[in-house]
Amino acid sequence: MTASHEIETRLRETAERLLGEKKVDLFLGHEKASLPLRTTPLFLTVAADAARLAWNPFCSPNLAVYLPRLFRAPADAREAKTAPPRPTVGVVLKGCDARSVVALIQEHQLPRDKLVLVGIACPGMVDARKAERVLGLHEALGAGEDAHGNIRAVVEDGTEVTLRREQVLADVCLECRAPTPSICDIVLGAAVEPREAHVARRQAEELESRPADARWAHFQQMMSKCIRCNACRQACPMCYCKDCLLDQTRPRWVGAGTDFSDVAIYHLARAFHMAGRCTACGACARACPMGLDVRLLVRKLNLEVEDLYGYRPGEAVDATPPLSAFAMDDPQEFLTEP
Amino acid sequence: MSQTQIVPEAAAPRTWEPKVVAFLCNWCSYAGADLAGVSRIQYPPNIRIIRVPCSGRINPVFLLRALQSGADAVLVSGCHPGDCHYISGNLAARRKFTLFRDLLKYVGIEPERVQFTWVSASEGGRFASVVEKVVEQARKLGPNTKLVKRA
Amino acid sequence: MTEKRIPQTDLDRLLARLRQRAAVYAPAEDGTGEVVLAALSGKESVTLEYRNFRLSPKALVLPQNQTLLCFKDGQAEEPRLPEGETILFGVRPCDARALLALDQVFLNGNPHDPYYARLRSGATVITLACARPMSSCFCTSVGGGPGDGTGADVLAVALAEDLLLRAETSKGEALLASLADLLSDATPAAVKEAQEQVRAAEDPMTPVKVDGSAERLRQAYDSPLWEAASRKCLGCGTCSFLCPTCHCFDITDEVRGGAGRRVRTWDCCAYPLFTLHASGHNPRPTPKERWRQRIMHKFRYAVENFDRLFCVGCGRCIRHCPASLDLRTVLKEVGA
Amino acid sequence: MARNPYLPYPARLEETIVENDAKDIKTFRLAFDDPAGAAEFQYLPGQFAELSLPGMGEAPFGIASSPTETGRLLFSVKRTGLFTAELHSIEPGARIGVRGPMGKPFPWDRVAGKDLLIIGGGFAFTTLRSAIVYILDPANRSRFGSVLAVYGARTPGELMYRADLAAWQKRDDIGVHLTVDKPDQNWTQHVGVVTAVLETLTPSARNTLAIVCGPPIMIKFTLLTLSKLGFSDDAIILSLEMRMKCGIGKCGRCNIGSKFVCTDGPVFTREELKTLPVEY
Repeated sequence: MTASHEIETRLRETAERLLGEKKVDLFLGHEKASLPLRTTPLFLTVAADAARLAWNPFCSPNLAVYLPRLFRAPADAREAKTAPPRPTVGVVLKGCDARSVVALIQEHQLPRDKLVLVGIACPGMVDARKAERVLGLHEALGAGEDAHGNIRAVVEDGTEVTLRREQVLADVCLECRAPTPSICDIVLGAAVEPREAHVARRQAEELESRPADARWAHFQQMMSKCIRCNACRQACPMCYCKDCLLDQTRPRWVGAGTDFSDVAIYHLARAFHMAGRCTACGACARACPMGLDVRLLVRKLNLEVEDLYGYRPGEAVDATPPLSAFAMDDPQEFLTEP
Repeated sequence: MSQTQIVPEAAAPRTWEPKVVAFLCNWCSYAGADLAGVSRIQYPPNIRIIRVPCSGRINPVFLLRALQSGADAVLVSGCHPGDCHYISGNLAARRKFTLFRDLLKYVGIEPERVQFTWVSASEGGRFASVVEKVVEQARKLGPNTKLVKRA
Repeated sequence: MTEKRIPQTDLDRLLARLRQRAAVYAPAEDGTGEVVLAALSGKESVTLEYRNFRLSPKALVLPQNQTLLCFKDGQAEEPRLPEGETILFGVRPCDARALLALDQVFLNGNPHDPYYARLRSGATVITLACARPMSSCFCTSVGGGPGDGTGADVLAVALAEDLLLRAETSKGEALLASLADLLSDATPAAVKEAQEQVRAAEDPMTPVKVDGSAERLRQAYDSPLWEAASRKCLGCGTCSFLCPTCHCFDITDEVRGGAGRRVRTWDCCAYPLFTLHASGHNPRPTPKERWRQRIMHKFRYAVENFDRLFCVGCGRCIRHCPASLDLRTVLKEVGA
Repeated sequence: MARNPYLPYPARLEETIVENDAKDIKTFRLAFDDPAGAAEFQYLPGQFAELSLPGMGEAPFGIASSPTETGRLLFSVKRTGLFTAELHSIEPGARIGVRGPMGKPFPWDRVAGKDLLIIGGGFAFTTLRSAIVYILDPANRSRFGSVLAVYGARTPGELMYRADLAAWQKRDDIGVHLTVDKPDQNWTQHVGVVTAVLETLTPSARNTLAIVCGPPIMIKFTLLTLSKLGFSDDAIILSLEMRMKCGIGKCGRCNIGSKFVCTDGPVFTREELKTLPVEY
């Protein structure tokens, strides 16, 4: 594992060069946020600002979410004529972010030739909420990484608390099967070993082993905290539809409030739309202000997709997503026969 | 489908009869249902038919919406593989429905509440027996309580 | 006004007593390790060890879903208004202060909102002063403070052993009078201890300059900073839904066969549909206009209309923003 | 106790009148179920109301009738979205709720004693019809000076209220100029945009207020012409449209800066609008 600060230095040099040599018009990375344990997305256009770029255990935002909108053609034909030419964009990608970019290219949302992909082999990112839970009533006023990759947090009275990295990594990182980005133009840092890929399967099997009513109770208990703020959808790089079915009013498919049937349909529909498309970046769970692990359903669907159609999202730009394809002999045992 | 055309409220349990919303593709299954009627084949009257151009047109949200609006089960029927009027709409639908059924099962909704089948324009008898089976299973399951929205 | 005191060991007795007259909401652990403002049934163990709740208490006066009308055979009828009284114990000063902003919208001016009015008039607020604000807190910059009693009927301060109680309104006075047998007069030393605690809490808070924000934001309306700040915005509703003063709502009908209801639900100005006309025209077409609207509403329009900031400095929008956007940064940039 | 502001007055659809050749604009004549409701619903031209259909929600529309037309409550609606499509499909006798009146009317106190220039375009003539009928009422006419109206549409078939227009053109206490972009063979009146007509008529700005309602592009050019004619910003009155829900200044979506279109508008002078952000 290459030390974060080394990568950070090389990242800054890379961005400075790309912007300075006009290889990119815009460079997307992470920057120190106003609160510790977090970073905030940075849109760089000037080489001199490259020193603002950060690479540390808090770079969890998936920057792929910002890319499709940079390349979206204006809906109005007249506007399209006067629209500026499409920019060339450099972007920092972790393993999961790179999978999102692959999937977006597959779905024709991104032009590969307008992207300079700077991949960083990712040792996993800290879940700020997990860290805050560990700190309890204390608040981190500053946070960093020690030589072993553990997290040092400075709390109110100046005391330094060390949090074991594994203890505060995001759940999604603990099951990352491809932490090293695949399709990048530039890769920083030595490759990182894949994680425990079977966690998702074990958890799904555990839930499946329970009776139907217990499964429903679990789903209900978890999702009844949902406040329908749409953060999970908005944070998802694969949710780029201009008009979401769940927002439509002619007709309205899902009620606007927090009646549980509406909440359930919202999450079922969202998960279903992600089946075979979700690149397991965890942006949805990270965005949820209620701290719900909204990955629950789509993780299961992705396992099904893998088992039935042998497909894993975000691995190859030339693969056809399974729900855009079919085979004459696809399984159909579930059909109702008279 | 306009918002006002929604299945009426569930009746009292004593007189409860399952309500099944069937989404039938225009080219095969709807014609199959028509044939069942023309041939005077008896089947349970618990079914409400919505005609769609192709089983591939159905977004699973339609099925969720039907269940939320008080349907006790939904049935989707399209052309047999190879017979789709649009070549492959039913094959794309087959993948969707495979996953959708698994999803519902995973959260604890009885998979028998959403059923899928193929019925051709010449299979009036098959249509009637599928409906009979779906209604029978819905009756066994009892009223849909999990997804239905209470006023 | 005299301060009263009750030993913290008697807190359960106090709450049990309050439960005899009203539905009581108080800080309690929710089973996942998080302290929430929970409806007490008597089984919960109430705690005073928390910074602030994830959700503001606004839902108790402005529920996320509220029936405005019932329909029967296509006829609209008024729904029955909720009955009974509520006591909100342990609300933080910022959130109590926010209630006054909501009052301004729903009660002051004509016509007033009967649904809000009913819940609000039935609510008694017992604020608990903050001993340890967080780094995202900036209440002192927007007129409040960790010991601010604005919006409270009773202000409580948790001392080492006692809970100090001071009535802030006549409603609060009546409440304390009804509990007289549980309370005793606070000593001057206790009052002093409370004052020192509040001062100590204020100290570490970094000030954000908001005075004159209305005028400065007026001048900054066309500033390029809106474009820059909103680029990160994902357009989710986290900030609005967690905000104790955000109150914009949607109205939708849920009707089956002529029967059903008209419901109001929380809405958010970050959503493109919020202002989309039926014709397809949208007066706030991009995140830039929408993000600007949110800041302008809180720090300029509300000041122009009500002479009040619609921000109480609770910091929820900062802490929970998935893109870590910080409105303090923007306020700093406009010099507001 | 004050009436619940979210509760509509129950009414019924009495009659539907198709206004244009495209048949996508209809005028709906409503009658309140309860005479008390009718008595409480006191409005002036320029105000609007929310129409309500159970299950379809509500939408705001300018009131097209004049309070002087006792017993006639008119709304002219173009079929655009979900609600308006449903409204266009209901039959006389159907129930409909009316919530209002809402917003500020045209500034009738200021208009008194002045000459009036009324400029309308396309389907935005509804509250202007209300205003003209109000002014021409024998009880009101003497309060105002001369009245000149210019109304333009794309084709003759798109002009609304054709019977009213014909009747007004026969009167000598109002000048009514109609213009179309694309005339048909029977058209004998002006051809061209309203600004062209204004430039030939050159109405005086002296002691005159102008009320302008129309599509954004018409407004834009009309304002330029009016300035050229010497109309001050304070003498130009406009009416805005905005997505609305509550109509009573609470739901927070129809604001332009610190003003709410539902309660501070929909009628604004150009001078007032110049102080507001261009978010409309």
